[in-house]
Amino acid sequence: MSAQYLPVLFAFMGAIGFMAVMLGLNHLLGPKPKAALTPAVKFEPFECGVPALQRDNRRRISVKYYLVAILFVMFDLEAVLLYPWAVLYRELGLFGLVELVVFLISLVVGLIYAWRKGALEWQ
Amino acid sequence: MQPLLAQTAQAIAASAGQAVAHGAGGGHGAAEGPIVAVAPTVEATSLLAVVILLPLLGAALNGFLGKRLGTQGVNLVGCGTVALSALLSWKLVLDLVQLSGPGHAAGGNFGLHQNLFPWIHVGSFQADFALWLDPLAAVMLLVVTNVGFLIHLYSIGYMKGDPGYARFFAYLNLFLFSMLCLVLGDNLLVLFLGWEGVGLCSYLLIGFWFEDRANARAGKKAFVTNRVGDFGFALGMMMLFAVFGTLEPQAINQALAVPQGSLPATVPLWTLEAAALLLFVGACGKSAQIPLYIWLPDAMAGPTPVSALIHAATMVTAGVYMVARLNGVFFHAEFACYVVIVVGASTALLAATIGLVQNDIKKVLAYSTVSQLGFMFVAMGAGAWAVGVFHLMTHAFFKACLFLGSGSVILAMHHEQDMRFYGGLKRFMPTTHWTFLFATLAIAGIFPFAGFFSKDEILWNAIASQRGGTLIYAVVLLAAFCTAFYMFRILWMTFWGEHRGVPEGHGHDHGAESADDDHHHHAHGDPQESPWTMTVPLMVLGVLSLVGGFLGVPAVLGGHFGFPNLLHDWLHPVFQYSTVALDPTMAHNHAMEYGLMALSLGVAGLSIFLTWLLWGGGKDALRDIFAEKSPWLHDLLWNKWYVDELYESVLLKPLVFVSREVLWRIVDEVIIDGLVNGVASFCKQAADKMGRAQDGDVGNYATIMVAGMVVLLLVIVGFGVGT
Amino acid sequence: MPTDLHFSLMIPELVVLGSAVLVLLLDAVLHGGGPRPGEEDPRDTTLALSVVGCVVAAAWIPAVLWNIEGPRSSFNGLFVADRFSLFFKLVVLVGAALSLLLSDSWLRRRRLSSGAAHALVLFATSGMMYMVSAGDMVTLFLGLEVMSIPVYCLAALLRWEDRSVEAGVKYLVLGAFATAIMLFGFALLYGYQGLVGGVATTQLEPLQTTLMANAEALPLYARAGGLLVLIGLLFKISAAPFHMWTPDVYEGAPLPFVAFMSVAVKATAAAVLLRVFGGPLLAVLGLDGMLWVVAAFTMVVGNFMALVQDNVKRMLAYSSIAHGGYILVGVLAGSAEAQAGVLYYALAYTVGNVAAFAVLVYLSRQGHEAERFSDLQGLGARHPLVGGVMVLAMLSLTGIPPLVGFFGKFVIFKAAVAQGYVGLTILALLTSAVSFAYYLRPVIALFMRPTVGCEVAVIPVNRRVALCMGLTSLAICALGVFSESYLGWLSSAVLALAG
Amino acid sequence: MPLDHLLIVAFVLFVVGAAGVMVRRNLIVVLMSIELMLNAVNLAFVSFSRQMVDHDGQVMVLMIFVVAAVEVAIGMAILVNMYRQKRSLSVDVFHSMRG
Repeated sequence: MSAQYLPVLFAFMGAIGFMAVMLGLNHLLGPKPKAALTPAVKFEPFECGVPALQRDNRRRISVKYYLVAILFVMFDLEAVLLYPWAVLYRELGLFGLVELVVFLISLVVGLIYAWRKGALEWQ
Repeated sequence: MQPLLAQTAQAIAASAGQAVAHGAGGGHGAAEGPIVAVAPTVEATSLLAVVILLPLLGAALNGFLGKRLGTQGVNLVGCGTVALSALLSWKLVLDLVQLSGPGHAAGGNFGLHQNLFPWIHVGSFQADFALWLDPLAAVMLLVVTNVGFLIHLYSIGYMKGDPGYARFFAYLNLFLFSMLCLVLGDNLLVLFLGWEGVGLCSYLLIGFWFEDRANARAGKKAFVTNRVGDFGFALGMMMLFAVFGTLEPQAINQALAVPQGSLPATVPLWTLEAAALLLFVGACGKSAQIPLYIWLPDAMAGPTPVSALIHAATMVTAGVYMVARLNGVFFHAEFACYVVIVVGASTALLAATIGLVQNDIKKVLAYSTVSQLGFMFVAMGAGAWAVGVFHLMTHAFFKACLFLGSGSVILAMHHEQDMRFYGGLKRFMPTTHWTFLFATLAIAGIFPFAGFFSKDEILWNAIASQRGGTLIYAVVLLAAFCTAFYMFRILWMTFWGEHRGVPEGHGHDHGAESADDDHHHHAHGDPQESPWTMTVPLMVLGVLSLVGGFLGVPAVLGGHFGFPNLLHDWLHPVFQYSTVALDPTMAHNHAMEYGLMALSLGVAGLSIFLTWLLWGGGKDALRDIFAEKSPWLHDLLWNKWYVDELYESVLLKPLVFVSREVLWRIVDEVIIDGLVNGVASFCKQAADKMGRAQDGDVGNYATIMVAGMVVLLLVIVGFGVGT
Repeated sequence: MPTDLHFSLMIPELVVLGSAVLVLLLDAVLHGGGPRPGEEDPRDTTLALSVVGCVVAAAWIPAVLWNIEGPRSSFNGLFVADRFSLFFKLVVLVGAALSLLLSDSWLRRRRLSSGAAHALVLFATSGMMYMVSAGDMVTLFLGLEVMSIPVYCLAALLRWEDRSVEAGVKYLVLGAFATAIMLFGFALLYGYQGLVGGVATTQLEPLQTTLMANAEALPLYARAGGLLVLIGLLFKISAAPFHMWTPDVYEGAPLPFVAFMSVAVKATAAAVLLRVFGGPLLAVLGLDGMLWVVAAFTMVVGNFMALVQDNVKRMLAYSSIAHGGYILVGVLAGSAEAQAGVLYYALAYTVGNVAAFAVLVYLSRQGHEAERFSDLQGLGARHPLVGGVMVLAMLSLTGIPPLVGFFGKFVIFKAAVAQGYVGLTILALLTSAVSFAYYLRPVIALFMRPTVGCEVAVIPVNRRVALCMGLTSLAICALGVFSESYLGWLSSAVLALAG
Repeated sequence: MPLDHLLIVAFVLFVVGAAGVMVRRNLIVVLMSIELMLNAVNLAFVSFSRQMVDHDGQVMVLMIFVVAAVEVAIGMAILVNMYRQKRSLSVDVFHSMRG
């Protein structure tokens, strides 16, 4: 039973160990540029495969956007918790309903707070 | 509580299946058949707590409200609480005397006991906050409260006008509280509380004039050195607990009240030896013995009353007291006692030789204290507990008197401590002179002053005890010779001869002390006698230096006249099962005892005669011969045997640098407190090394976490493979 | 309708949560959209509400729950309200209430909206309370996050100050990292429980039973899972080498909340460590050796690094690492006595540390933070009582006999020796001797150094902080002097854990 | 699909995420790496849960989802503040506290 997972563990440790060795070697052997001298390319979003845009081309996004995005992420994902309730709501009956209402009220409190603090106003 | 202890003790004793013999009379007891060690007689009291708490109250009042109380208020609170405490202690000791009367103590130890509150009860471990006053504690109690009171009184004059007046008295009172905890604690934990407390107060008071960096550094040095000792003490305490299951000295002594060599099986001898050695490390720290004595001379940076109270009369004797308290342990730990006696004798001689050439009056007295503590440890190592306690007491009288006298002189000389600028002060300050002379005669061991009796008994025990020997005796006698020499040197240089005075342009480089000059009540000019608050304590202590010795007149002298050895009789119940017998060939050799007595008197006389030759006969040239003929010896003594430098190079440098710098540093006299700096810089370097990882980079932090995780994973995988 | 619901066991948590929500609403209603002229200052209201919430919740525990009859676990084992958890809830609530008292004037001086801060403290407190009551991975994890996320926010509360934001980011990133590691451990243990124990569940107790039953042949992945969970908890208790966040976060975070995080988070982590790994389980998993190493390393690193700091907050951070090491010694020893010692230590550390921070808060004033040792110079002479509290706190943290800190160390070390950890105990003694050196430094700065600049204003009396200092000083002395009855109380709490 | 394979993927994801936290300098990417680790955990839980036909693991997964979102939200909020101050999201600007 246990032996079955031994290779997994070794793979895990091997991966970490390899990484540690490479990082350590890099640290020991590699050149150590100062933060300021690090090539700018290191900060470019190369993952998406598109060449980086010119700096002045980038449109500035209002910080309000982030705030709304953050609020959205939170309220949106809390809804995940509704799924199991939806599956079982017949069995849970009134008790389940009350529980859900309490849960939603706490979300509403958050909403009220955000609203009163002005997080929802675009201006 | 107490009966329970007795049961524990007897259970331990009985577990070996051995009868406990009466140990008091050496070999005689055994012949009389098995006698069970008599359990202590205990009587409850509720006054002990008051004795202790009064100084604490004073400390709190002066500490927190000092500014508002005004000088008079501070005086009243500071001295008043201590005076009350001293009066109460007399009453308690009288109660104790009552208790010793017929019909009460059936031959065993006896004492007053007060349990304040249950303190720690964890599993098998029981420790109450309890106080215990037996004859031994009574001697210390009286010395501490009464000498303490005199020094408080003296401080009124000495500290007059100091900006930290209230703070000074608060510290002093706090010290007294801690010291009383140490003396009266019924278990080692309370004793340890006092032990740490006096250390803290000592640190605070040495650095009292902290504006001067040197003073603060001296405080730190004392603190660090004492921590080394405390560590040993704590370990020793744990060992005792592991063996006996209790921390109460009464119970431990009771359990050990068996003849030497017939320990119960539950108490292996090596544990006692180890515990005794560890405890002695603690005693070395507190009582300034080789190798931990280096802090005491530097501790003279504190105000002079502090030197008198803490660094001469009371705190530094705590180590001696602790050994006496645990006499049962040291009684059986023979090897540890050899260490004690050797260390004590060497310290006595080493410190006395250093004292020969110092010019700072307080430095001489400081080395003298170290040396006298060495004498006490010689007595302890010889197993003559009562003798050591006797010298502790007389030393408290005459050394306090000497320090206070030197303080009086220092004040009159506007904080000049160099004796080369003194001379002829007898004319200006007669009271100080006469009391100082009395105390000097006492410490030099001149009949019939106090020191004669106590020192002579130590010398006798050094040669006649089973744990002593001729070599030890010779060393101690030489130390006694030096003692008389350096003390009379002080007298000649300070009080007798011509007044030299401080030359113009000689800067007061004593830091904060000189800053206080304008506060003093007398103008510059001829030195003046000190006010009555200072001279009265001097006179009292001077008289005590004269008559204090009659409490312990040895049998050979007093026996013929029916004069009992009061102190020995008083302490007999405490030490009866553990006093080491004298060598049988010596024990009754009265002729030898008289002879040795005469020898020591003669040595002291010779020494005094020498000082007269050098300083009194007007032959100044003679003095320089010593320095010229053997400059190496003079340098050696002047530089205190280079011990500070030795520690610096042997103990510290290898920790920091392992390099050829070691040799260079030996001659480097600039760094005197390498101990403190060395430890500190070692820690700093280690921390810097560790701190390099702490570079503020989140990525690196995560990497270190993962590295730690991988290492730990590998560790458990390694274990997994192993098992 | 599910059975096994005992909401009454959860009343303290519900009170704290309820007051948190109320505080939030009050703050939003009274203070929404920024301060307006003439508007009533809501700070007193929210402060009163938060403190009362904590006090009521704390009072409820000894008054009702401690001696309650009947079941002590609820929600099918998700929530356990035994005496053990109740004790830690008390500690956490005491820490929270005291820090709330401290935070008030500090926030006021900065004109910060304190409603949010008070609510965050309360939310974090409720998270801690759930965490110490957790009987299941799910509640443990949720409690952990409900505790951590508000604490991240508290660290970054001064959002216009470089160091505060830096503290928040570091805490968040490393905290989430540690949480992920711990969750992976939980996943492995969950799998093990299902595959070997037969019944798949996230509950802790069946898992412990399974582990104990198979002590002879534990697969590596189960042990690795245990290790990962342990590492997550060690992070929270800031044990080396998982301590790196601590100094930076403590230095950057707002002063009163550092007091809160240092005492409450540590106490909670200690409780969970005991609950999950208490008793022989540590040895069964083969983790005792590594915990030995970690405890030793933690004590050395914490104490030595504390020696060289110039910043009092940073010094206290390293010293808190060191105290974590002493707690680990108790956890490692594992006997009932040692566990009682850990409980004792948690409260001892709480009162000692809060007292120290209270003094710093008291001595901080407009434009002059009491942060470096030099900031404290000479203030002791002017404020002897405040300085006295600092002395008391430092002596207690060092472990000087009559004070509570001594008994904490004493009980733990004694139990460790009894369990055969002599070497570790000697190391602990040595390092606590080292701690003397740095704990004396604030005292020296307060009393034995001249004031820098002579224009030091007399600091006005601050009643709330003074109350906090008074309470903690009293506790430092009283808990030390009357430690006996108190320890008896703790033993019953530990018995709850065992049975 | 056998349990082993799922777990190996989870391990790999976890290690990749951990590596990201350690070496990436951009804090947004660091947060993403943490999400990756949490998803690895989710995968492990779900795999075990599926193997053993049990729901507890899935409950855990739901909770981790939600909490991860909250963490990211808070992280973003703090990072916005950081960007306002330092005009950078690089780890390298954090050197004001050390030692």
